[in-house]
Amino acid sequence: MYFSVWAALLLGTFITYKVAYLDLGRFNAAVALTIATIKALLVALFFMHIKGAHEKLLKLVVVSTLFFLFILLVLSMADYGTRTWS
Amino acid sequence: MSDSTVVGLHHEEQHHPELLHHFAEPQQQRDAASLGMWIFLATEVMFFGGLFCAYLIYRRLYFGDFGAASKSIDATLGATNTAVLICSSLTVVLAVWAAQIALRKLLIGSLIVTMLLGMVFLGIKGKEYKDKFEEHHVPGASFSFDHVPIPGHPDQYANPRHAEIFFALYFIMTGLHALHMIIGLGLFAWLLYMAWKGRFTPEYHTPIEIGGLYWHFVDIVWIYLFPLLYLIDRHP
Amino acid sequence: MFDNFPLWPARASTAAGNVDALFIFLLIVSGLMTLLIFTALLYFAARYRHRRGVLAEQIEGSTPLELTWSIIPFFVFMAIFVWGAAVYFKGRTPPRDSTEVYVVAKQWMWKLEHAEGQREINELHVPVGRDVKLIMTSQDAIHSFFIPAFRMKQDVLPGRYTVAWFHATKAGTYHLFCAEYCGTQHSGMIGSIVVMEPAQFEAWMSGGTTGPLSVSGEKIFAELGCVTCHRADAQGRGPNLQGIFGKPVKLEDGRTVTADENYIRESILDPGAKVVSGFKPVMPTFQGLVSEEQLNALVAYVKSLSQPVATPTSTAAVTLQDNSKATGNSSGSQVQ
Amino acid sequence: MSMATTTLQPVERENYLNKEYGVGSWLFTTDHKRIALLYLISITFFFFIGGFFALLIRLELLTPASDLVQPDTYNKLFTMHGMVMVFFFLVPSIPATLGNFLVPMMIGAKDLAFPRINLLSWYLYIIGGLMMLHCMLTGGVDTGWTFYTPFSTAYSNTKVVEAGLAIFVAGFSSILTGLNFVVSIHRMRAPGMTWSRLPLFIWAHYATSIIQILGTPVIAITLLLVAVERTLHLGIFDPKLGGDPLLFQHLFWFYSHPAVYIMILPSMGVISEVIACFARKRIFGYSFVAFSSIAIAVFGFLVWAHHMFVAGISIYAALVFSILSYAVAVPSAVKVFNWTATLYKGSIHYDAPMLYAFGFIGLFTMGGLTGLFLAALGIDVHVTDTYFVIAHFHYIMVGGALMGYLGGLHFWWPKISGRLYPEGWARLAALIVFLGFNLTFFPQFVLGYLGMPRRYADYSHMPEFQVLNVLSTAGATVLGVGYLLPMLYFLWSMRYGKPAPDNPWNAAGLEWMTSSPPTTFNFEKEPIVTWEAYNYDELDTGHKQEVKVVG
Repeated sequence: MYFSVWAALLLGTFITYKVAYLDLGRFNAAVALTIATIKALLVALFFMHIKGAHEKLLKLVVVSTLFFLFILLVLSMADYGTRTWS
Repeated sequence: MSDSTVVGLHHEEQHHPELLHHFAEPQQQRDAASLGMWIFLATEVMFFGGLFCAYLIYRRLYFGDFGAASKSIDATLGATNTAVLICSSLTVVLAVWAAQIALRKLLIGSLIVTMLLGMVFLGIKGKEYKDKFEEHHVPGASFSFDHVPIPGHPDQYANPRHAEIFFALYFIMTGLHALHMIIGLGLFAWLLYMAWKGRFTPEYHTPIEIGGLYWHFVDIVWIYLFPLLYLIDRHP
Repeated sequence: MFDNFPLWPARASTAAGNVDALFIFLLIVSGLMTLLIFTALLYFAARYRHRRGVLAEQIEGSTPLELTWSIIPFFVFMAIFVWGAAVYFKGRTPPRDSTEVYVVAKQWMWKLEHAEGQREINELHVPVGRDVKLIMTSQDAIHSFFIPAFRMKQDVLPGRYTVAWFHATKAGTYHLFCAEYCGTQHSGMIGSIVVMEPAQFEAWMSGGTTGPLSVSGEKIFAELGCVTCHRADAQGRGPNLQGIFGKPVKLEDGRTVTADENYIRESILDPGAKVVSGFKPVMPTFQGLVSEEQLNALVAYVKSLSQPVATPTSTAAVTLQDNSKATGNSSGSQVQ
Repeated sequence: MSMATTTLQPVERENYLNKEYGVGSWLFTTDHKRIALLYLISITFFFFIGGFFALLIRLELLTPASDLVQPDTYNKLFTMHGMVMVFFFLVPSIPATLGNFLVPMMIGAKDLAFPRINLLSWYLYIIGGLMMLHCMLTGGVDTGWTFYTPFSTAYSNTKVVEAGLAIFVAGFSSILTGLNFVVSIHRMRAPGMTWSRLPLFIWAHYATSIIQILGTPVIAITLLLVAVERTLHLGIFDPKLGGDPLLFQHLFWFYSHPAVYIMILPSMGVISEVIACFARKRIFGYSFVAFSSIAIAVFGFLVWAHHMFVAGISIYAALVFSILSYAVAVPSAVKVFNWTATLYKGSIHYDAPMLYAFGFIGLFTMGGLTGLFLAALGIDVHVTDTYFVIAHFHYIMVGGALMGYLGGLHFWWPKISGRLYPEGWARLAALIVFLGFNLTFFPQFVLGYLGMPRRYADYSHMPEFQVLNVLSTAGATVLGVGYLLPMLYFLWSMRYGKPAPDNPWNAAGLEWMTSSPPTTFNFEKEPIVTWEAYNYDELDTGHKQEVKVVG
């Protein structure tokens, strides 16, 4: 199982690298970040054993951390995204 | 301290030499250590989070300039480094597994390979830094990024000051990541020493587990750094 | 007696009344809440003081009560929010036909320049009864333009314009403070706002001046050679600037921005950042070549190109601007 | 552990204080109670340094002219007052002292989960503190505790980098304390100590720890960026080099607003314990008080840009942050109402800790209500960066947090020291602090609405502000006496105070079921909890009373 995750991660890296040279317009960033997120999930779920952890607490820690990171990014954007000047 | 407790502790110590006095049982100690590591990683997420926030805001403001600056970094080296780290994550998982089933040789071998891969990563990183230094892309007095076209706009040059912000963030983010790698190598050297002395058993291998968590986290940070820093706007 | 010991600041602008009204409302609301809590606290403290043989009664709590004292304050808070937001919105949206004053802050002084050309330092003369818009920037650290009597404050940042406005209602001299800490002489970065009756103000304005700011701007425009590319026809290498101010501009990369003060400023200092659709990014940067004052003059000049009469002079200008507001600033968003 | 019972002294029972002697036994201790005392000594030291700066500030403002000190010196004084008080006193105040001492005992554990990390945390604090001291002694820093860029990175010519790094290091001490608490509360609770049986002090510290863990790293990285930008002349925050100074403010307040809750939440926890004990009752609406702590911690992260309403953020962002700021006001109000309701049908004693608790509720209410003024966009424009803000946050952070800290210190002093403090002096001190505080800071609300900006060394052009400033300075001297008194009689009581019984207040909670002072591992044997929190009915009557649900 570890080896298939590993293979998937390498594949993801390869795809990201190759796709970056295609012109997808604004989708370049979306694809790159999607693949990165999938890879991060794979590492967290399988290598860091979040999947199969015997209690929900660890998941709660991860989710709430990401929530606060999300707050930091999104609420900053509430300012930067709505400025009428640069 | 009452006698009964002291006796109780001595009783425990005979079975679990690694059990610290203030824990009731090994399971509690393991769970505490693992939760502690996860919370430490939460701290790390927010630590890098501040940088990612700065990065995203400037990338949005100065997209073209960031694209031009990003294009000047060697993406092949970056991709190679990503692969190196992913391989090292695999060997870390193998080390944890080996510790669980008491395969001492596999444990030691995995730890050594992990450390070697970590050093390869740092070596490649050093090569990148050296290139940037020679190209005068290190922010500071000798920084220069004149007449570099913006990707997709061949007649338009990137604003060097905005590119300098990119490189400042590039060096701070990858630098802090590299610092985490170096700390990780130190940690793994200690784990290797412990493993060499045969301190880990299927019952007691928490240090390997939480060291592994740390290493995987550093890997995940890089998984995001790679596309964000190297692959902003690559297409010809 | 209250000369040396005032308890309420002077009220000398339209905003002051709005802010004071909300402030008084809040004083009443919080006064009532304080009264409620303190009365209950003191009453319970006295009534249920420890007496020998009398035991406390154990009470678990009460969900209806909890909900009551969560929900009622919540709605009170929302009312305050809406009122506060309305006052704020008004305070940050300058009316379209405001008289304009350019403000440059530096450690540790205020340099002010009227659109008509009068320059002042640490002092600003304005007439009663006119909307005055301040277009402000800093040469160094962050400062903050604060007139307590007008209940008006706006940070002044380096590298961009921030905008504030007021409508003075009472003649007099009022404090101007820097409210954002800016270094050694922060507390010396003060001045006065002199509010005058319109007639006196006209008299003051007719004193020595170098001519309207837009005229100085036109001179600089010619001296720097801007005029060779930004021609008054469609043949120039740069966009024709006639009538663009306040209008949406289509950019090379497909975005649309409004040509406001910050856009003009950025286009002078960092021309490559937002290139107008159909043009090549050939303009050199003027970063370091123009001072903040010259920048302001250039911005004023570009603005004047969007008005039927390019060089308005004092009294006539007011009526002309009134007439022209439909055409001049019709589509521009003035929201800062 | 192999310590023998041979060191037992005939008179005193063995406890954590007399178990070992010598500097080494303190500097290398992993006992949470000893570390708490190390922290207590260190933060008291910094409190008096910060207080000394405050006194100089107030003396300078006695007269309008800048006559006592130069403006440059004044700027350094308020900067270092802020930095010392915020980062080296208020943030560690209750968590690192009372929290460190009590959290393990209250949950029925022998120690925190990571005793060595706990000690490391103190050393980091000391290293940061020494860096700060060095910075102050070799010239100081004048950016304001807020480090606003580009002033801090490009224009100030003082020791910004050193101060920033000092706070960076001290920040990690705070993170480690929070980490230790969360893990301990999750993993180390005694059998039977369910979440709903936890004292509210623990809930408050749990909420505090969340902020310490998730907020502190952001200011750490921000200060690092400031240091790097200043050293290498980069342009991350400097508009001259393409950066945006508002980004600094966003990142700074992302931590520094929740940091206010790091200071006030533990204090709220103390107040809950004290009120329950001296009203001899369970806290009214236990679960609402508990969850409001968590709600405050979470909502606290959503409101930071209300410090930036006039800084140049978009109107839209201002609206969002204003409405969210009101959201955080609700759980704070809920707490005040619940404490008040707890008194209803209580049996109220007026010992010194309870006087501090009353003081806390009074001052916190006023501080909280003036927060409503500041969150109202239209009013904030006028009063932000004036003395109104100064008064507001001192009501919260000094009136609130410090009152709770002192109240808690009195409440648990018999447990900590094994001695009783002189009750009469303590009541007098509580009264002096309350009166002195109001005299110091209430005039500043008026000054603020009149428009006196903060951080002004000199107001000679505004002589109309003098009367209020004189009042404030007069109050500050009274307040100073109020703070000196407890230190003196606490020190006195350590030698001359009457020995304290194990439970002098007849209070509920596991910490009172140990000896005073406790032994190194707190409990003779692991406690098994079979009762609810605040079981004052059982303590006072020996049996459970029927618990009513009203309303």
